[in-house]
Amino acid sequence: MVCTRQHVIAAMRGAVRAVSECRDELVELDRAIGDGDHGENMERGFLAVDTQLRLASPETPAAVLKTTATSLISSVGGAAGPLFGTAFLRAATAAGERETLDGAAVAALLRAALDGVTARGRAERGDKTMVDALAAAVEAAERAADEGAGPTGVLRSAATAADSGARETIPLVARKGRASYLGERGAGHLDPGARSVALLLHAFAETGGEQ
Amino acid sequence: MVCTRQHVIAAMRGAVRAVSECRDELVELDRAIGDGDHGENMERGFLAVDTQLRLASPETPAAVLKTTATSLISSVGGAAGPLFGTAFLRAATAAGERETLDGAAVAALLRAALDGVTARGRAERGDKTMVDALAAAVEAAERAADEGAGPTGVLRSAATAADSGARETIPLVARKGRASYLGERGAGHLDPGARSVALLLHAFAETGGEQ
Amino acid sequence: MKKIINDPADVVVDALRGMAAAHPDLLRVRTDPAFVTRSDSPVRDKVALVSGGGSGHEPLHVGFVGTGMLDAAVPGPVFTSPTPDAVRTAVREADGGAGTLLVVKNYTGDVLNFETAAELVRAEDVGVRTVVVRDDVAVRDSTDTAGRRGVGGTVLLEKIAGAAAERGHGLDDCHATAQRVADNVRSMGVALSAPTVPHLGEPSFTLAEEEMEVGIGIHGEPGRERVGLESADGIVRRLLDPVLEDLPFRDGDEVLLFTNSMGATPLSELYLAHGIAERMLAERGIRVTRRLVGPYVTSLEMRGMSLTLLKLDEELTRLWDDPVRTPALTW
Amino acid sequence: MKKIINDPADVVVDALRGMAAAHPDLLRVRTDPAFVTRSDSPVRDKVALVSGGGSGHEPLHVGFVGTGMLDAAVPGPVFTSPTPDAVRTAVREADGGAGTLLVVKNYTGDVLNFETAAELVRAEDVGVRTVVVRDDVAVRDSTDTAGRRGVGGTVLLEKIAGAAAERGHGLDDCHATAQRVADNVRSMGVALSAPTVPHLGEPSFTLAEEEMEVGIGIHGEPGRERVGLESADGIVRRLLDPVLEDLPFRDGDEVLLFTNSMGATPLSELYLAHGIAERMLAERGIRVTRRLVGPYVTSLEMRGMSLTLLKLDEELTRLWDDPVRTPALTW
Ligand SMILES: Nc1ncnc2c1ncn2[C@@H]1O[C@H](COP(=O)(O)OP(=O)(O)O)[C@@H](O)[C@H]1O
Ligand SMILES: Nc1ncnc2c1ncn2[C@@H]1O[C@H](COP(=O)(O)OP(=O)(O)O)[C@@H](O)[C@H]1O
Ligand SMILES: [Mg+2]
Ligand SMILES: [Mg+2]
Ligand SMILES: [Mg+2]
Ligand SMILES: [Mg+2]
Repeated sequence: MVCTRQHVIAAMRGAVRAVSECRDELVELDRAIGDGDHGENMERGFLAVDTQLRLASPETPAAVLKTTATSLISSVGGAAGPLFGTAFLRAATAAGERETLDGAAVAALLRAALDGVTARGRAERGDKTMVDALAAAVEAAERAADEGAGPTGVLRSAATAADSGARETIPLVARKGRASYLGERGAGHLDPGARSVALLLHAFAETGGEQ
Repeated sequence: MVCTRQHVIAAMRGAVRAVSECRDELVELDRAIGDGDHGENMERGFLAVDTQLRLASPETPAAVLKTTATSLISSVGGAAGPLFGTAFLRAATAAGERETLDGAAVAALLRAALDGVTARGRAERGDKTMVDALAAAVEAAERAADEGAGPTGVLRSAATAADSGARETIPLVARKGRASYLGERGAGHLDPGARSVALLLHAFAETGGEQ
Repeated sequence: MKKIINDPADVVVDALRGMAAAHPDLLRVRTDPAFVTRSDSPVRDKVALVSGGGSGHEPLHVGFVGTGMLDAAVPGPVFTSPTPDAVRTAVREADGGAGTLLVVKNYTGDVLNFETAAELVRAEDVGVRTVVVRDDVAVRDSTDTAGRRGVGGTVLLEKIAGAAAERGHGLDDCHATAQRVADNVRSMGVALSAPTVPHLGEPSFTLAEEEMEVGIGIHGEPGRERVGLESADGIVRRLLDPVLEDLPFRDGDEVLLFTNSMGATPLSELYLAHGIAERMLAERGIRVTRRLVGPYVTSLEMRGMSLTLLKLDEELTRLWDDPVRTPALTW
Repeated sequence: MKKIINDPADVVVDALRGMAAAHPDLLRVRTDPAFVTRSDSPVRDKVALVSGGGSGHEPLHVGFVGTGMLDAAVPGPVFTSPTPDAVRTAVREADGGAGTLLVVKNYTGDVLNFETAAELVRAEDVGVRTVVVRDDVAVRDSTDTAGRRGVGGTVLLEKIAGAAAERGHGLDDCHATAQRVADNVRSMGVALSAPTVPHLGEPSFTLAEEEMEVGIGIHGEPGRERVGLESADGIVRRLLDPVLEDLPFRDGDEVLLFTNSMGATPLSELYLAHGIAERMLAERGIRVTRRLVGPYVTSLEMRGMSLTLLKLDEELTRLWDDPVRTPALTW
């Protein structure tokens, strides 16, 4: 019931597929309250991740996460690039030298990712950003880990909570990101970055565990 | 059965009204095979004629025609301005010192107008321009005058013939004016300038005679 | 009709007022009749360059008034040539005693009205010569028709003849230079959408989502043929081929390539098309030594572009390089 | 989607290639990563000005590279900020040893990516300072939100800070000048139609025939409110009032008025609006002493305009008047 370097790579490959499949959905969400590029940005970023993972053959979970981070930072641009990049970078640091991750370690990685995103983007929960999904996910992940869940269990709980966290952005008025320019008119729409968080966590839960 | 200075003024006033009423029709015709401004051009021109006739109080038929010509030249712009301007200028010259015009004189004026237009625009009959209507009108006017018709009779014949002359432009491919840029695609449309000639002659026939 | 205007009847004069406010150092603007002159007009003993035509092609001609280019420009109503009276008044203000060169685009209305103006001015003992620009290869070149339209080549001619005048060349010499430009310049345009004339309120023509109009003029008059939308490569080839064949331009020629926006084409698309044209010319051995890229001869908010090629010689190149200072062109 | 392009994925690089062809004397263009520098970069011992941001706003920023303005510009994908790596590479080519001033428009993406770039560059011992432009009064000015966007004011800042750098001012001094512009400039825009991002293929939003979007940004993101189309007087007042109140600008102030087209607005409409703005400012005793009119900060083929007011002082005026030579701005 642990997660190896192979699992982390499989999780990232799953993310590449999931992001490509949901590109248009993300575009539409971002068109409604942003500038319509979020789907493109995520797809470009994860295609770069895919390429770099092949080229770099990272040896540890941390190395996989770091390659993911630098690929995103150097290919995405936009707000999502540095934010998701920082998230994976902090997760890599949290993973340290470990060869395998248990449920508690996965939860700790997610917490580190959240801290990175809020340090970078200065968004609080309720600002209608990816933070809303990620914070909900971290709480659920920590609860699941406390209850003894393994990596897949932790990721499943995180993904389900991220769905709720994302859904909760719908009625909100954004205070960060482009959607904030809309004021009241942004209420009633799902935040694209929050949706991406949920999407990634589902992909990780499906492919990153002990299959 | 003669046409006085008063009649000529009334004829011009009738033309002002007729052109205003048909503005949109002329616009549509010009939009199809030109640049869509012929209605505007004619309206602007005849409103200037109206104003100048009030200001100038011309004393002879020739003076009325000359005021009309200079008003058109100095207000219309476009192809129609110098062409109709020249037409009225030559008609004025042909009217000379005469206080009244009989049928033969009216026919002679129309002939002079046609000569002016062709001298200026170098269009021949069949080039799909105002010349097609005016040339047909002149021939009919001369026939009517030969048969002893008075000014109104001459103008009526001219107007009816101008209608046919204008209609005959429909199948033609233009060789002069903007419609010529269209080549074959211009066939099937009535020439706006030819329609204007018919319009003016009808207005003259209704108001410029011995009422 | 989506326009930033007040009364459609006043658009020309209202825009001129804004130009006057924007360029007090360069321009003097009159509104009745409407025309624009250099702020230092008349320039004593310099040949005056005067042009004009229907409005709606801005910056042509009003944006090219200034040192090294036009002395005066006479804008008519939208897409309608100005009257002889307006041209005459402008010439009177611009002529500095060395005569006036009239630059006329070949449209029946412009030719006739400027002809009449030239007669009026000559009667006042001002030396006048006229050059007619007819560079649009989309139209059949023939003497028994209205003949070719004047389009993009006009800007190049005004710049080069303007430099000749600024150098102090005489009227006949300026005319000869202008005529050399006219003889060596060819253009062709394409539209992706139609313009809307303010007082008409509706687009001049309609194009389906996947159509373009090849051989378009600059008045919203339809073009040579309507075809399906193509890639930038395809579009540029459709414009370049007939232009090259016409003069013809040959292997080894030095040319000025002018890539012009019809108004609403994003600058990025224009540069993209320009790059393709340069590549295609290089493939044929034609050397692009000077270039101009931008919205200089427009048709209101029409989307589309035109390509203009001018065959250069040493003198034309030198005159092109001469300084110019106008609202739309400065170096 | 009606565009003059080949593959939508290549529009940025294809347009850069065209720019390189069009301005061989002014620019050097790289395509991987994509950025543009002055042809004489790095200029030894001069502070380098580097800016960038999403593409689709041309001529911003690439058209402002040249003497007296930017040393390098880094265009991201359409409406998406460039990556830190691209910015770092551009700074490396542009920095002449006197440090680099980064000009960043206030969007989360730009701020974060340029922040990361600044860290990378600092690690390489290049002096870097950043100025963030946030002039769009349509957005609430607040620290607990993303805050105001950078729009038209960016051009004025790049021109003025560029002149300071060209005069040999040091990095801190250039930064202070840039910050003074940022503090004294305010803008607001309106859209009459939406832009279409090439790889999306559909307009970013839709406006009914009689609607306009007030307080629009430059990315096709919706604006402050959607209202019925108004006359030019009404539109200009809607833009000018909030701009004037914000700084606030007062009776007696000397200002630069920048009337900007969002891309597809005919130049005649832009001048018309400019004239109205000058009149309204005169009525309030505000003295327009410098002006800029044209399509300088665009949103692809969006129709609409923005007004920018910069409160001038003697030094800013002098720096504005300094010579500049770039593809889009030259005097
Ligand atoms: N300050 C911020 N903190 C956290 N997330 C943010 C912040 N700003 C924006 N985001 C997230 O980024 C998403 C938009 O990303 P994207 O569309 O790729 O970039 P851009 O907004 O630059 O176009 C938003 O939906 C939001 O979730
Ligand atoms: N060379 C010519 N000779 C005679 N009539 C002409 C000539 N050229 C154009 N016309 C007439 O002028 C009409 C168009 O006038 P108008 O639309 O007012 O001017 P423009 O063509 O300049 O827009 C045409 O319908 C045609 O009848
Ligand atoms: Mg976005
Ligand atoms: Mg017409
Ligand atoms: Mg016309
Ligand atoms: Mg973006």
